[in-house]
Amino acid sequence: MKKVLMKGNEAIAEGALTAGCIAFFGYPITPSSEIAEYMARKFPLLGGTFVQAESELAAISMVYGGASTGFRVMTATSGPGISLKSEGISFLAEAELPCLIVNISRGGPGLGGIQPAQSDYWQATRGGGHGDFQIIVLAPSSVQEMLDFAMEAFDLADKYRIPVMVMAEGTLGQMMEPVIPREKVTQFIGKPWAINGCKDRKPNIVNTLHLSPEFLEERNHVLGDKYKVIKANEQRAETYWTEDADLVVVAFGLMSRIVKKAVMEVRKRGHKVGLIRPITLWPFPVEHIKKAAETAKMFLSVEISMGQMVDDVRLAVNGKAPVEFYGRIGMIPSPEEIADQIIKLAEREGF
Amino acid sequence: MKKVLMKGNEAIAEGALTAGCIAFFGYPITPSSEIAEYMARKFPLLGGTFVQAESELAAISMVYGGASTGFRVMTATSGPGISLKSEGISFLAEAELPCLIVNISRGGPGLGGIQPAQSDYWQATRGGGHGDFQIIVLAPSSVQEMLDFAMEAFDLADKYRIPVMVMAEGTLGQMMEPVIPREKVTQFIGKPWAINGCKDRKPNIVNTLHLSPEFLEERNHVLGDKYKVIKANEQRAETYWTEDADLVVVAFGLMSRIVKKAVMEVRKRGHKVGLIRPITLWPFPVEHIKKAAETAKMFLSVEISMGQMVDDVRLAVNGKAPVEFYGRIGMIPSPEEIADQIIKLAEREGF
Amino acid sequence: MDSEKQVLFAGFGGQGVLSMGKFLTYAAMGAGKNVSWLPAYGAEMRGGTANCLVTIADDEISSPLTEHPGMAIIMNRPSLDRFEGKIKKNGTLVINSSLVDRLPQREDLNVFQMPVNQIADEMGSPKGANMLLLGACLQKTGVVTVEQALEHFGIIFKGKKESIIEKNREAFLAGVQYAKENW
Amino acid sequence: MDSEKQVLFAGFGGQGVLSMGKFLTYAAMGAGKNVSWLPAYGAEMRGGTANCLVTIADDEISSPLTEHPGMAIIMNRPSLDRFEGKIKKNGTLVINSSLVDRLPQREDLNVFQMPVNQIADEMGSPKGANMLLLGACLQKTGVVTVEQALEHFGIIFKGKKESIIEKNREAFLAGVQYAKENW
Amino acid sequence: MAKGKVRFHADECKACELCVNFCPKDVLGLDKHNINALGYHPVTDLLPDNCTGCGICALMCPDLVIEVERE
Amino acid sequence: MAKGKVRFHADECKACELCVNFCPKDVLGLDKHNINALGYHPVTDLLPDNCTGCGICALMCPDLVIEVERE
Amino acid sequence: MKIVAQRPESLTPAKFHYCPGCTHGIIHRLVAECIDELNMRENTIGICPVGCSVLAYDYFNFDMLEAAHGRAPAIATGIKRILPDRCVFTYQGDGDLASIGMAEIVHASARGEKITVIFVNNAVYGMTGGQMAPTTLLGQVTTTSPYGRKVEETGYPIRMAELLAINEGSAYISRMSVNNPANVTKTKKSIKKALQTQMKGLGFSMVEILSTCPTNWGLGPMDALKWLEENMIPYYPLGEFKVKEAL
Amino acid sequence: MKIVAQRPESLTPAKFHYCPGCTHGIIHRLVAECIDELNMRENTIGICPVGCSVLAYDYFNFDMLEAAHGRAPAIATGIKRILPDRCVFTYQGDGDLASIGMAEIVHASARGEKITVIFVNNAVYGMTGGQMAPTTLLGQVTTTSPYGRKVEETGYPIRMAELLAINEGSAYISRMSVNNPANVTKTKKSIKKALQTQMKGLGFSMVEILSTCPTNWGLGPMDALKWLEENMIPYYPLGEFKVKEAL
Ligand SMILES: Cc1ncc(C[n+]2csc(CCOP(=O)(O)OP(=O)(O)O)c2C)c(N)n1
Ligand SMILES: Cc1ncc(C[n+]2csc(CCOP(=O)(O)OP(=O)(O)O)c2C)c(N)n1
Ligand code: SF4
Ligand code: SF4
Ligand code: SF4
Ligand code: SF4
Ligand code: SF4
Ligand code: SF4
Ligand SMILES: [Mg+2]
Ligand SMILES: [Mg+2]
Repeated sequence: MKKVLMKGNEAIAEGALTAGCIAFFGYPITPSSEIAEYMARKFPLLGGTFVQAESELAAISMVYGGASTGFRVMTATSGPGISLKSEGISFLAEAELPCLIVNISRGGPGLGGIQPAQSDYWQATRGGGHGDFQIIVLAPSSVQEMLDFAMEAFDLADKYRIPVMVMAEGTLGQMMEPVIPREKVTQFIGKPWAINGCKDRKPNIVNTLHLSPEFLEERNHVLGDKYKVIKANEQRAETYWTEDADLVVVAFGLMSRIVKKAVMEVRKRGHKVGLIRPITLWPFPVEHIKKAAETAKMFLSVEISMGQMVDDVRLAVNGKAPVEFYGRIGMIPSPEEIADQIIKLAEREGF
Repeated sequence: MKKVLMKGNEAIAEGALTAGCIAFFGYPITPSSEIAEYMARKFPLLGGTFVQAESELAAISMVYGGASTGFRVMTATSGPGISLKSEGISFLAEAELPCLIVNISRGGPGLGGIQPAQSDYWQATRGGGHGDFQIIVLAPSSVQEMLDFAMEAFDLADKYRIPVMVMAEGTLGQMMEPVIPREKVTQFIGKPWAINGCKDRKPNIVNTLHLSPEFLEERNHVLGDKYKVIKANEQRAETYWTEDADLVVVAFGLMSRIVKKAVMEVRKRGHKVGLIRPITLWPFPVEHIKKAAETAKMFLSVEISMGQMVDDVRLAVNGKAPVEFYGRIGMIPSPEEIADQIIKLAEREGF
Repeated sequence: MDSEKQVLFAGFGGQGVLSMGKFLTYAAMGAGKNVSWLPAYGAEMRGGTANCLVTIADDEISSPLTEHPGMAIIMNRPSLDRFEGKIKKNGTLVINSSLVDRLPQREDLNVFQMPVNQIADEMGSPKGANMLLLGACLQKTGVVTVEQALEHFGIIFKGKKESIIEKNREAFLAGVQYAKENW
Repeated sequence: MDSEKQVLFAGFGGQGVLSMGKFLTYAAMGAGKNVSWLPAYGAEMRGGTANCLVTIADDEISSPLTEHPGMAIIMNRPSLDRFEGKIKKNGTLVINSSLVDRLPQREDLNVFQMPVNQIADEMGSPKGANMLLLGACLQKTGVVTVEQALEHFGIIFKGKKESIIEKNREAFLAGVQYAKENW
Repeated sequence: MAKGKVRFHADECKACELCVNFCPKDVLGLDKHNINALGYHPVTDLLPDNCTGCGICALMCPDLVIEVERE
Repeated sequence: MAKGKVRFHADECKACELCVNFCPKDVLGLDKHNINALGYHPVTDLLPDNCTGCGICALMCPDLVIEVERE
Repeated sequence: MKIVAQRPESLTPAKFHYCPGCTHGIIHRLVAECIDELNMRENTIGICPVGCSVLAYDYFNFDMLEAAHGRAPAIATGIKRILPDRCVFTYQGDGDLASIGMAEIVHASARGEKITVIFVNNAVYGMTGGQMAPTTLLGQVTTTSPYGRKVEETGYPIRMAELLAINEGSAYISRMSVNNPANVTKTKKSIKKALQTQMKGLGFSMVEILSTCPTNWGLGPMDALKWLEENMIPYYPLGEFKVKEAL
Repeated sequence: MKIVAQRPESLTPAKFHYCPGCTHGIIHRLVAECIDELNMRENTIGICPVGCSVLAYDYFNFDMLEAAHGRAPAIATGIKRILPDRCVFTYQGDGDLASIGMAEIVHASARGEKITVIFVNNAVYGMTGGQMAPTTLLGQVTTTSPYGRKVEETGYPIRMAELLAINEGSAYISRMSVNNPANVTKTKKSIKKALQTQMKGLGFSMVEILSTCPTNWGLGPMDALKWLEENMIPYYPLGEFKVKEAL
């Protein structure tokens, strides 16, 4: 199909529609509001549902209700909104309800700023809610991927009965790039567990309360086993020039493109530098990092945060090489700045 | 003073009162409600403020308002309540408002069960909210420590202008043990930043909005630097028999007492086993673990979760020794069960 | 007496098993022991089962938990089904035979039975069932002595009406009497 | 023309700098280039400054960001203060002299000035200021040609009233004319 | 006067006595000689012949213990 | 009729013309010959002698641009 | 002999876990009977709250969903918007609906969301052991108002029916009570009317039902009914507060 | 010559960041003037919302606190309970107060919290670029109601003043407008009355103020005032809805 110039936020919305999403429940927040606005324009024409919820709490609860009917539904917000949704996300994870949650992330903590950030990494991959659970987290790096990953997210969500988050820096939501539209999805997995009236079958129940400790533990193992399968099957990353790299930079999202340019620059100057770009933040691409750790002398995690993913890099490297960190907050460092950092490191370490 | 038999929840409340806490804002939830109930009984007699908030969101916001006046204030809840408070906690951290937040934790995810758990570890030490921030997290292991750590928490909170969480398994909140009451605190740090009317001074502002990326970054560095100081100064742990230990078990909270008994048992049978009990979950006692990793052949993290603290143990051990995990959910394993596990490991590894 | 005793109390939510345990805890603390009282709190739900574990020791209590209490006081049938297998070898099992219609299958246990609800009903104080059984237990096992328990009656029930304390004392003593006569 | 050009547009929130950039992006895409348009979105706050960066390349765009654009179109004084130092060496600087009351301090830059607001006011279309300046820039620099831009006018303003499109086209052409005459 | 008959799922009775109190014919009472699996003296019909089958007992029983039939 | 005088913090004027429209004496107008630092034609008193110092302009100005004095 | 009272089809055989004399049980039965009588069992989706009725999914014999505390109306919205021809109702306590879930209920009502809310007001938090609710009466002793609820500290009990009746989106709002046979019968009629309001698409419907909590009130079941009648009904008048007959 | 209009002491010299003709500026000034006239500057604590007025802490010349979105009334409660003799007010937009903050405002009112709420109703989310608010009028076009707000999809605009007046804890509730000089003067009087209600300890007080958002309404400042008068006032009647004179 013909390329169309689109904002990242519009591309995510368009991707969701293409994937057969029939309902959006959300509360406006910069820099994610265009997703809601796009849906508000489209759904009345397409026959889907757009509800501006009274709050993020209500929005994620509407998603809970909507997802339990078996249809594809979504919400979108930014950092503070994810915090408010974290009880709901914990519920969705335990109820194993597939859905798409978008975080077009901005700087924190507190009200913070509306500039791009990656400092919701921990929230997305670990503690975004109480209890032991995980959600799949995809990090696109281009407007095209905003569209594609929205579609991918729904497929993964249905396949594993798990909420899937697409997390992108605010900038990626706001910037425009040409995008190739995709074919509309029309085939979906059956969902016999859905809540839609018990005609010709026994009643279905969607529930997360497990008062018996034994059953609670069993449920946690069911989830845990599922997470193991996902870890085994769904780790995704892109690697560039890692085979001979002394220094492997790890970066995700739009940030990874900046780093890529910097790495290309630095390669030109004769330093053996490579890049690993995690596409799934959870499951974290441990295997890609482990492989690189067999030969690399050092790792550098570059993030738009005070250093969060660097923990996961360290866990994967497991002491095989030093792992350094470089981060900015509220702004995306330029390729030049990253190149400078890499060269400084390379010169310090002598490679 | 004379020992008094107290529930853990009552001890925490009593500790807070002893530390000069003058206001409690909370919303009931099992297994933490007795803290609120204790305050509801006491404050009308003592002249403090007890408000049952309409929700956890409101409760943490009242704490935000209360803490900004410069007085010692607190809230208490359990897992789902912390999720609902996570936006507010991010705000408190950025506004650098000292306060006490209690999580008497139960099993999740979702509504889960009301049985004890440690599966809010990640939420407490990492992603419990958007943006880059940390709070100090203390994990008591006895009813006496419930009282003492509540006091300690207020001191740390004031000293570093940071929210401090006391996190304890539900069981610890519910169980009774004899407790030695402490002397009432009457001396407090001055708080010139407090919001209490601008008589004879310039207006004060409590705020977390930083629209300029540069200033947002600066604020994150201010926080980051503070966190470094806390990491350097406040790591706390108890160690038992680690000097000669082949296997070091790591466990916190009430769980650590069970493990201690198991370790004693196993020592009797001739295996060289030791225990590290993190008292501060954040800052995690990296130094204690590192030290033990100089000699230990293996680590075992025992948690009432699917495995969360084990990440921190691995990060601290940094590949120097394998780190294993044993966990239960919804129930606290017995000393016998832990002893069995340790022996199995010891026999497998031959130490 | 060992250096550490653990007693499990189990029954329906409304049967006062938690108070039974607390009573024992207070009494033991009064007698100079280290103690802990640990409920399996299920109070968020009505009509469930309830149980608590009391640990009494001469030294510091490292673990207030156990899977194998030395003694179990069982107020209803589901609790027997659940806990019979857990009691320590050669441990003690006390059964409320009003609501438990079977005997344990294990043969190593010292078993004592008492139709607690009937006796309480007959005494006209159905709420005293738990104190009845507790009195009997202490009389028989001496975890703490009956005298020690009686000494702390006032402290334990502090704030309660005198008539209520009296009713409880009566039930307790009736239990003591029952044990003397029947066990 | 290089294989990759980056143009910065900067000014007040209401001056249409974002649309200027979008216009250029559409035009370049229409001309078969790889493009990206990246706003420094400050729209959550009113009355702030606004800027956007357009990247136009023959190959894949790895980084849509830069600190050193080759060309900057500056609509007000604060933007000049902020970005003057960032422009690439020997780069191009286009200034709205109606609202910028100083010249750059750097001497390596190619500087073009235009009193955009005055001209727009005189034309009776104060909202056309941005298109005026854009027309002038394209005429002068050929990032995309004036013809390419005009070709995509209809597509870019799709859905807008014909009269509005016409006003914009007029302003754009007036800018082209101005550049021809003055730069 | 209509003739009625009440049947009980006595195992589910919690002895709240709402039925007892609201029965206009004083048909019902607790069976002091029995304790059900829940530990309560369950409901019983002390004066079955008085029952008119009005259904009030079932209307007020929170635990669906009572089934009522009427001629 | 009372005599008034208006003074402006012209740099803060956003040319919204609320004052212009509400002034009962048509005293005010925008200064088309000036552009202030915010990029607007700021308010000015076109007919200063008409001013009664009624204060309505200041009452309606959202940006505290206008100070009014009255005899 | 014909059967005049038996277990409705819309209830499973599971025994209620409620305390003796707790009127949650009566209300469950009434809801089930209405759904049976409207012949909607296979078409109904119920949402239970966090509160003593959290286990209602075990009792109602149709598709059920258990909500996070207070969020039932938003969940109902998510379902109803996607399945507009289903009968969707929430069952909520006073803590759930009037405290933590205040925003959700007010907005569901304002939006005219075509759902039915069964609001069980027992003036206390039952499940968590008897804390004060927004509907706790002045002077009432609870574990968090141990000296009796005082205006100066906690303000006034909220009258939800009156509050929600203000919203134009509310099509049917009533307050009923289950303290005696006559009121139980009226309550049932009102529930049916509310469900019919929903199915006719008229807007939001809610029946507030005054209910007892013998356990946390510290009263026997009969005394609890009496306390309800003498204390709750005077502050919470019964009746229909909004009846939209048609659009 | 005597000065009849000048900058109040309770405003800092900072320039407002609001759009041309946005009446947030007028309302700021009125609040500041009232506090000056009541001589309470050094005794006042203000709380700004998330919304266009988020930066109000830069403008008010007394102790200020910036709240999380919607939570201002709870924050005010936290402060006022600890410092009962201070004058504590919140300044909130319609998204902040009537959407995400619904629970907090209803409960502050129900509790009779002795705070004052300045509620700026401009029928739209200003700060985030013009999305629908709970107070957006039927038919009104916003970025999330691009075809005009429709009853069937989004229900009815909420009348907060009327809703909160229901609560017994509310001591003073009014709705005012700043669309012309006479109404601006009335608004100021009402704000002063609300603050006095607080200081007398009578209970919760709120002034809802109809305000313009020229930018997101897509109208010039004067046209915006006219639109307000012709469209908002008919749906949101002005007046005092609750006036408790004494306890
Ligand atoms: C987020 C959250 N907060 C608090 C709780 C604890 N909680 C469970 S039920 C309940 C109150 C129930 O009261 P009500 O809604 O009146 O129902 P009732 O039990 O009286 O029928 C509370 C506070 C929870 N489960 N989740
Ligand atoms: C938790 C959270 N959700 C959403 C937002 C985004 N947001 C900022 S202001 C606002 C609405 C403001 O509208 P209103 O309260 O009407 O104020 P106005 O700007 O119109 O004065 C929203 C949704 C946020 N900052 N935080
Ligand atoms: S049916 Fe009527 S008369 Fe018969 S037992 Fe029940 S209430 Fe009494
Ligand atoms: S009302 Fe029901 S539960 Fe209560 S006593 Fe009668 S039959 Fe038993
Ligand atoms: S004071 Fe009155 S007359 Fe003078 S300019 Fe202002 S509005 Fe006009
Ligand atoms: S009202 Fe104020 S801002 Fe508007 S034009 Fe007049 S002086 Fe300028
Ligand atoms: S606690 Fe109260 S509401 Fe809950 S089941 Fe018991 S009586 Fe009913
Ligand atoms: S966006 Fe609207 S409310 Fe916000 S400052 Fe501009 S005009 Fe005022
Ligand atoms: Mg209740
Ligand atoms: Mg608004």
